[in-house]
Amino acid sequence: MSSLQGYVDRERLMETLYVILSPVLYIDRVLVILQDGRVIVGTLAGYDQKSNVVLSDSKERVYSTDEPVEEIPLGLYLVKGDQIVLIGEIDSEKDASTDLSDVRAEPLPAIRY
Amino acid sequence: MDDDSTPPPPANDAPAPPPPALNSGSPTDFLKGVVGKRVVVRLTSGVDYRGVLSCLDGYMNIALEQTEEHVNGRVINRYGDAFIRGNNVLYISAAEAI
Amino acid sequence: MLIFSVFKTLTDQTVIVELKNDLLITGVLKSVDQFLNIRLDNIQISDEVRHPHMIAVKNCFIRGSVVRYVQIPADAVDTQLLEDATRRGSRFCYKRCPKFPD
Amino acid sequence: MLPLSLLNAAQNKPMLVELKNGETFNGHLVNCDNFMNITLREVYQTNPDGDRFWKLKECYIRGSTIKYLRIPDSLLDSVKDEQTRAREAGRSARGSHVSGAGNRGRGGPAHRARGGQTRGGPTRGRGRGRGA
Amino acid sequence: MDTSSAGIQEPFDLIRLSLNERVFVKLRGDRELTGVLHAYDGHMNLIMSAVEETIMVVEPVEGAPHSQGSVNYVKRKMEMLFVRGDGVILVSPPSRT
Repeated sequence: MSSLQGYVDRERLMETLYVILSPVLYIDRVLVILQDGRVIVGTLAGYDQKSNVVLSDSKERVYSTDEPVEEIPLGLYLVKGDQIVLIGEIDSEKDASTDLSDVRAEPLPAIRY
Repeated sequence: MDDDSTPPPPANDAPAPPPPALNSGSPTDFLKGVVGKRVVVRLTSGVDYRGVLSCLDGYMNIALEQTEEHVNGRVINRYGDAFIRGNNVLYISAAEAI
Repeated sequence: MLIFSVFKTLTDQTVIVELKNDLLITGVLKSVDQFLNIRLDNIQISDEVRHPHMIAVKNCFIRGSVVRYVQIPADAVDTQLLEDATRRGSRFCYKRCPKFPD
Repeated sequence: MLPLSLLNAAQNKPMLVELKNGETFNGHLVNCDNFMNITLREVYQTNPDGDRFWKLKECYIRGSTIKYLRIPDSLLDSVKDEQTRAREAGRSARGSHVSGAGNRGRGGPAHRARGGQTRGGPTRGRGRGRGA
Repeated sequence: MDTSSAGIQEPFDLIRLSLNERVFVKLRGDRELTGVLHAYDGHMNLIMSAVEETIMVVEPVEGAPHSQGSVNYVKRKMEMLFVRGDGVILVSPPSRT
């Protein structure tokens, strides 16, 4: 019984570590695109069958053709599944290496039915 | 918090309504009446399709024959047969006496 | 169910998904579910200059409802098989879509 | 963590709700259900362009019209703590063949939530997909 | 050939009779497709081959209202295509006459 208990404790320890560290180490950061074209980056804290999503430490990236990309901190976000277009896993090195200040682009178009 | 207290069923001992006359009555009677007749199918986009109603199903999907596509009153397309997906349909109206 | 099964046979094939916001995403189809939600790996956005928004994204989940088209490799599909399955399936469809009360 | 568990735990907390048409509602959550229908109290409503405001004592919002909700950050940690404590209580109680502190009544959260006031703590979903 | 004699009891029969035929599909967003139909389901999801897509694009002309903008057609060819059913407005089989 004890080895099983040991395994369970290690499992729970790993899970707690993961939960604490992921926002700090930017693991499991995701990029979510909404139907109105918004781009939100955050830590995927939860989801369900209807792809409703919980994002912690979320930031909205606002794109423009003449100004650098603006990152607006938003905190804890619960996004409805039917509003989501796409959820992308962020490759944190690639993200860190791209300098947002010299990116210029149109905001993404909204979904047109 | 008990959710078994659904409202009591309404008393329905009123006499059953008289059988509907042939062409008045429910929309279903109207639709049964226009099958095989010329109809106008208007979509939510405002485009009209005129043709002979071949058949339709529970989703209001429609099969039309000799179909003309009318936009702002002008015929812009003709199709021998046409399947129209029900979710786009705004209304169906009879184009000839039923 | 039929189209879902077709997509399941296409896993690990490269496909181009066109979204209803006109984004074109090329990637390897990794999985699909009954809502036709799609998971793509090693994605590449066409016209990345105009759409730099997802440069740091390698794998993504796409909701089925926002898909307009999926371009699939022609050699990955047996059209004869598809037609027969559809004809057989269409009898199944009679039971599924409600009949007009006759 | 289930989004609905987080929402249930956010009762009486301030939050911002944006609808699909862009209107926003700032208020404290009174109640919510599994379709994400919610009622808010002391509400500031803003129109999509953000140039007109209304103050409402209480309002009901249908889940299907919601785009997203913004919830105080602190809530995430408090819900996680509660869930770990609930798991702890569950594990320690398991020795005496009593199922965990979670709901044991008939039926899963969906059944209880209809019209009823769900308990403040997160309803522990007991089977997959019972919540929908 | 009048379709009622061809055993059309259900609108979907029209589509079933078009399998392996070149069909015309009208989609939301001013898009039209022609292509050979190989599969469909109850949602009107389609799988077609040898597809040509035509998009009607209205370029606003300075001063003219939107409806009088210059119209041009963008065409695109695709070998094998899945089309999501919720965008489909109309499907027309090749004329039978």
